[in-house]
Amino acid sequence: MEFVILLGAPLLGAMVLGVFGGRDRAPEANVGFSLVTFLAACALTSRIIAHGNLLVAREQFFIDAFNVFLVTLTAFVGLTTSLFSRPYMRIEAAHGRVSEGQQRLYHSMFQLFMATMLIALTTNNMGLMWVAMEAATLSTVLLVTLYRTPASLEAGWKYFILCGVGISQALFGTILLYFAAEKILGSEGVSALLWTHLNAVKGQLEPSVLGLAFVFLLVGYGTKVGLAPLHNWLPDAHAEGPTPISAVLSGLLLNVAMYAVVRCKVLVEGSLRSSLPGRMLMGFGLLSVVLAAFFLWRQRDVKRLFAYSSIEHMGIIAFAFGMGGPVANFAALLHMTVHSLTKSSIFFAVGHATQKAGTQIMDNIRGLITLSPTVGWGLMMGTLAILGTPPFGVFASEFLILTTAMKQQPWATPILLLALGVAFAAIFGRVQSMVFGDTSARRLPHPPALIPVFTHLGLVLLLGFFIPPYLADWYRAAARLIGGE
Amino acid sequence: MSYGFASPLRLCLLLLTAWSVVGVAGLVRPLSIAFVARTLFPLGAAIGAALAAVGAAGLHYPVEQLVLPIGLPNLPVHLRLDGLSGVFLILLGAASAGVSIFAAGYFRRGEGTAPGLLCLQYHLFLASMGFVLLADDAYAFMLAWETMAVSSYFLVTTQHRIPEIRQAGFLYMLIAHLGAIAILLSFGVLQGGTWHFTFDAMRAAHLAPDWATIAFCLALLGFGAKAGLVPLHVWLPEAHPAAPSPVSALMSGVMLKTALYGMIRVSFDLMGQPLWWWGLIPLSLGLFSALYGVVFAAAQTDMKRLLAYSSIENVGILFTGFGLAIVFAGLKMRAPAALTLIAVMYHAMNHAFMKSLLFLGTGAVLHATGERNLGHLGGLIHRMPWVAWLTLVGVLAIAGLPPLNGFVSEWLLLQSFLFAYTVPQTFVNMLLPLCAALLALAAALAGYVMVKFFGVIFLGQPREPSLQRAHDARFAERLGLAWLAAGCVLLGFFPTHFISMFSTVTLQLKIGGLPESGASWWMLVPVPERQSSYAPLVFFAVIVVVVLLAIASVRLFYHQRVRKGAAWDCGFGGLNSRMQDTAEGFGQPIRHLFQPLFAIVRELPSPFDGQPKYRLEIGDRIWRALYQPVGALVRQVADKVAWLQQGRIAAYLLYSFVTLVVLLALML
Amino acid sequence: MKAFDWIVQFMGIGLAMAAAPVFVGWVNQCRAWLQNKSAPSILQPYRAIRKLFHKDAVIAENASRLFRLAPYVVFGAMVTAAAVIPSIATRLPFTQAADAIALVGLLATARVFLSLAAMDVGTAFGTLGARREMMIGFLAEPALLVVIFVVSLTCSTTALPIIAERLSAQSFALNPSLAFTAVAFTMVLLAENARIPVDNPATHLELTMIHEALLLEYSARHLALMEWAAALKLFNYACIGLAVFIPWGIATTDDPSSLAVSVPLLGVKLLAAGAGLALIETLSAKLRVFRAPEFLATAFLFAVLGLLVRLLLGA
Amino acid sequence: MNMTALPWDLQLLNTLAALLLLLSFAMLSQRRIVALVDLLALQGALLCIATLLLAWRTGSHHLYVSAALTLGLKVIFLPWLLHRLIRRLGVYWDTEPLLNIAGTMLVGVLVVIFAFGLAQPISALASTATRNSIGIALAVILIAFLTMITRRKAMSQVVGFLSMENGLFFGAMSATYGMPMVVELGVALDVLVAMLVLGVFFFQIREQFDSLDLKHLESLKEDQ
Repeated sequence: MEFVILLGAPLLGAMVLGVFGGRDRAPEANVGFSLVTFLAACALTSRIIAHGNLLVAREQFFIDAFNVFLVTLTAFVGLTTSLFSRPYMRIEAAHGRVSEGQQRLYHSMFQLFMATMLIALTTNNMGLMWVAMEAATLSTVLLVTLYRTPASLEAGWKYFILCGVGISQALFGTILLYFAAEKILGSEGVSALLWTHLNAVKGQLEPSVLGLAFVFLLVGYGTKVGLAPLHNWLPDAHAEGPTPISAVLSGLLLNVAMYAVVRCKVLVEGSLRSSLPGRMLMGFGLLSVVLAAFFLWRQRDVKRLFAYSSIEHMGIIAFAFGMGGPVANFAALLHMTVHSLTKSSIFFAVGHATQKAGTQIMDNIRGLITLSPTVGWGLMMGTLAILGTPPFGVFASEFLILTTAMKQQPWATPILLLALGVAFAAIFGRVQSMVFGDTSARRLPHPPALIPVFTHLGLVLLLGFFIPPYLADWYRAAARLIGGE
Repeated sequence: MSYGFASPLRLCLLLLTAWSVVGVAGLVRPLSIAFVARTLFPLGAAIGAALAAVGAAGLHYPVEQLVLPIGLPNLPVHLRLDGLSGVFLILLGAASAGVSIFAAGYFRRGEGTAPGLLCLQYHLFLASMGFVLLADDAYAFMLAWETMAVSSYFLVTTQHRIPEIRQAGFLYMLIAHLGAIAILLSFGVLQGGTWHFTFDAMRAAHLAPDWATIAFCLALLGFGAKAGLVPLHVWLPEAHPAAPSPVSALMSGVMLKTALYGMIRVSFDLMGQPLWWWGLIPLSLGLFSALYGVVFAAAQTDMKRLLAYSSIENVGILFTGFGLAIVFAGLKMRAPAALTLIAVMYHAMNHAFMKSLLFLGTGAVLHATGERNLGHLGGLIHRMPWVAWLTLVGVLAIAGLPPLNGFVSEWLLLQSFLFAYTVPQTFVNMLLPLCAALLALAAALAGYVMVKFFGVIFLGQPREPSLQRAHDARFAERLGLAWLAAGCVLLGFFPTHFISMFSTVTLQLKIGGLPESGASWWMLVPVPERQSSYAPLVFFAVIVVVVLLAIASVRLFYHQRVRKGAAWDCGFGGLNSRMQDTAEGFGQPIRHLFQPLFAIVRELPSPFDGQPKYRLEIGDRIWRALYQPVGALVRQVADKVAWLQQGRIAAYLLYSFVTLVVLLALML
Repeated sequence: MKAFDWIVQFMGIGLAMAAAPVFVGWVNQCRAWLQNKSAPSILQPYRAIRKLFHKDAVIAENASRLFRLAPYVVFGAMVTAAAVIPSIATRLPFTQAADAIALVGLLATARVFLSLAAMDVGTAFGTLGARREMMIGFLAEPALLVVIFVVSLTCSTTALPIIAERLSAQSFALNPSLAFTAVAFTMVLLAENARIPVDNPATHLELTMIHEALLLEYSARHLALMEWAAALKLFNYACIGLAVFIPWGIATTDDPSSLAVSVPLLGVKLLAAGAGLALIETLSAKLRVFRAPEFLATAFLFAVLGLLVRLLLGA
Repeated sequence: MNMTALPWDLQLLNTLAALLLLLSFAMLSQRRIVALVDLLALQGALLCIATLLLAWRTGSHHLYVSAALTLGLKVIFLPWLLHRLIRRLGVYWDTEPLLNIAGTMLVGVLVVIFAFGLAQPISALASTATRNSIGIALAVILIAFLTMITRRKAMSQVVGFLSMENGLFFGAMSATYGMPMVVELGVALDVLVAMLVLGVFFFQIREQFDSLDLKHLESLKEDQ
């Protein structure tokens, strides 16, 4: 039941807002649908906690510890983002950057996007997961190009082509997976594509095929995760789209893609019985961290800056999943959570900052703390959090990842140390000069929505000090699921 | 074990929480100076004093542990109070009490950050330092450690409108963060296995020598960065002047010591048995820092920078001693190791008081005159006698002059260096005495620096007319200064008591304490078989008596008048304040002697100039030789890397294609 | 502590205070003779001090309390040093209050106060003198410390009386390390006491003077105390040298008879030392101020050589 | 293997596969966009026939459906849409590809060898009669990839994208006689939507840059 609402609400929202999305109450409606989704997610979560895993719709959908917390996270961030986008889009409209039609498009696509992500998370069918991922791309392409500026069109085009091509690779990977599976599970019905069944028989799947399949899947979904060198669409799409979209893109979409990769990794490792997939992930992870760190050094556009930081963090997560083991997996999951919370809150703050300063070029943004202390402190705190300074939760996960790396993969630690140092210098130096100093900027027509920012930061802060037991249990269960024995 | 609620550890926890609460209370009326200064800061000072008392009491209790229900799921926050943390808690509490009292009178309107926020950051800073000392697992330690760094960063950037201060803050934060990662990695090596990050687990874990070495080096890197050990010192002379004086006092007086604490904790407690040759690394680095710092201090013209460099010197001395202690401990020479470690802790304690005192003194001067440049000060002893005389105590102490405290620790350190020739390692036993000589050189140079510091600020003629309007410190400020000065005197006069306190620590660290000497409480005999003794009280008494007798007899026998007259101007007339020696001038012999260390930019006037101009800039060679190249390198690499992303979608597709092909090839 | 020790202690102090100016006078006399001048009376320093005490003091307007306090502190420090150094006997109450290192610290204290006082009035000379004095100080201290190290290696203590006892207990033997060290010590002594070749006590040439520049603003009784303190400093250094390098004859027991030997013996030693000092001063030329580091570096070298020789030969 | 041993329909299938590969080479070398679209349509048609054959051979019904889908979508609708766009936007020619034709061909050949090499183990496992065409499917995909890399016009890149979809479809077909229906439909839907989105895109790009040349889309970059 909750489940139907969970998927139904956003789909319905997409349709409704597709028609009325231009009305001046549309933002509230948007919030409403997101709220319903979130409540459904909470209900679902409590049910999972109560009764354990859940299979619905003839095993087409499967909810376990691993994806249920991602579902809740997604729904939650979706809610806060809709809250944030309420004044944001109003201000944009007031600045005359979006027409009514564009608002309609924005709202309905936002809901659709949420729906696709939720489907991708909850489905048990690898094929359906692929379809949902593709749909997620398609629903956001038009949002990236919302402003119709040349830059945004270019960004959208790159996003479309690169992700489209990538996702096609993933499809081929899925086909190979199916091909390997149908030998054991038979081609009748869809059972050969159901993750639960695959997972049950992963030991018997043909290694050579699954190896190839994994390569295609990794390249395919890895493109959406934004692993270097497949990341090139990411900074453009983040920088040119409206800020709420940047927030959900790097806060949620990347997580979902990473989720897909990990699901596949579980199967493949089970079949290969070798650490090759893990090593591939680690390689991608390190490469992403290092490249992102050096790209960060050259940024002038604030949203690009944080887009690259997302790449860096996805790299860290990939590295952690690649290492495997209970602690690393736990840390990776924790990092997914705190990263999406922190990064979206940063984008909220950045959104208002850019609206205040009227530009995204960092050299022209100064003295936020004097202009609007809340935005300034929000940005400063968020940045410190994302840079892994305690007592924020990001530090907790990085602490675990680095210490584990020191034990299991000591060779990698110098690279990580270097990259983290460079990234820190790059981000902190710029943010500091944006937040501090003197300013001459104008007031905004609508009061900024800072509840989301500080809610997220508060949660991240909490996670740094204290992880609620049931959350911890999820993480442990999920870590075990991913193969953290 | 537990002593009910009143056990020292619980009390410490309570007090640290109280500090945080006081800080948060600052947000109640963030803009009211009166509330914050008259109420909160004195409260914080009281808490500090209480903390010192509790820490002292804790020394007499057995080691106590506590687990809090927060932290990571498999890793709740562990706290532990043992002798080592106790001693450093005393340091933190006692020093911060004085500083807070001073701060109560110090903060005035228009200091950039709102006073309430400042109060929050200030007390969080204090509390986090306390938690660093109590933490008993890697996570809690890092949590407190980084909180300390962040809060102090915000305190440093209080006046963020000034670009230099932003720069300083950035540099400070960056080095602090890198250091923190290094420490973290070192814990990663030390950890007892999956999820075993508690210090107990680390004590239990057995490391291969190579790994232990790596861990030690990482720890040294991390803690050295926080302590300002050359070549990681560059942030220190930038950040300390940038911060408000009470904050500089805390950072220099207390925060640097937490790094020493961490070093001792890791190498003596967590690792158990350090290898003797590890000690040579901190020893050499420390010696170099000591000389480097003091030499640069002598060349400074900004009084707070001067003090910052002097802090580098003292940190150097601390790490020299620390290294020596490791050498002794590694060679199972228990008594010398204990003596050295005691000397180190003693010096840490001393420096906390002296340096805080001096920084607060400069703060008072800064408020009275608005000048930080020594070139515009002078003659303030007439305008602000309180500050001048109280600062003089700190000056004499830090110059290492008996009978004040600075001398005691240096004396102990030299005494322990006298064991050097018994080290059963050739070369080392010949080199160590020379190290002692260099240490003496550093100490003597410190005297030079301090004479410059005090003489140029407080003595002579005022170099600016505006100085005539300087006013003395307020009551609260005087109180703070007096507290710290008293600390210096007590530490100087009653060494035996403090040493017995420190030796409980060395006993707990299984290094062994000092052998019992039959000497009475006022006589310090650290090594009985050597019969070298030092009795500061007698010493002081004799001097005082002689001085009094001299004065009395002069009064008695020769009652001539004392006339006031103009100073001797060699018959030229018109002796004015610009004729006296400047700060640059006073540093000139040092610049001459230690030329190679400096990167000097000099503009000498020619005899024919209309307005002759003289400009002198003293640069840090290490900054140019180490940091600038690294920065340039990163920039170059970034430019190279940027080439990868040239905006052509074809190129991006090619990347994907190549990645795909390569991975497939891997799979073959 | 028996009363006898206290008596001896105060006798020693009194002796030092009385003998110091005479010692200076003797050195000057020898030097004059060596330079074929007609020598001043050996009591000349006394006369100078007495004259100064009877004058009215003139003090610069902007002199602070520190300026007037300093002479007493310096004088006090020197007397204390005299009390700590075992000049005639070793079993003295005060000698335990400080070992050799503490003694160095004490002298440093005096130096710092001297320099601060010199800076107080704020004339060019004062600061210049202070600067040079402190420079000599920080150059001399390491050498002095190594000297102490060598000696404490030999006697495994830094307490002067014990050193004196242990050395005087053993019969005279040729000891290269101690010989080197003695040379180093003598050089330090010259530097610290503002003698040629580092400073010339007999000139007021501003380019070269150190000690005189410090005292330039002082007059009358303050100047007298300062001069007296300077004489005491020289005397103390001489006594340290004697106690460490030629301790034979010093009273190590509590019976008065030993004093009957040690006091005259000390006199003789001092006369010899003074003559030697004068000889060195006559033979050597005044160095430029920036040659002083080299001079003291040489002293340091000697001391280190002594140390290494000691470690190597164990002698 | 000797061709006579195979039943005629399999021979036909293999021929179709070979023709598909040939077509993708043709697309790799084709400059005229109109012709490119026609080739795409032809590829679709071949795909459709192959599907029908398989359906008739295996007698599985969902293959008929997917054949119909292919016919509708890839043979009729998309080409029609593209032609319409071409006419509306007036883009008939692609400029010279980034790499000259001969070079591209050479790379293409290498890619085909690589693909076949990869496919060897898989085909060995495959139970389907069309096992050998897996390698061809892979080759088609990779060559389509190459096509996209070497083109400068948005339109031709899209065509390359679609031929990649064809390759995927053929891969599914030959490896496993097609994916489950749900997935098939989903994929088809996605492709359809993608095309519509693209349509919108083209007009937006056009009105911004009044051309579909990709060189206008190279402003966002790090390499200043």
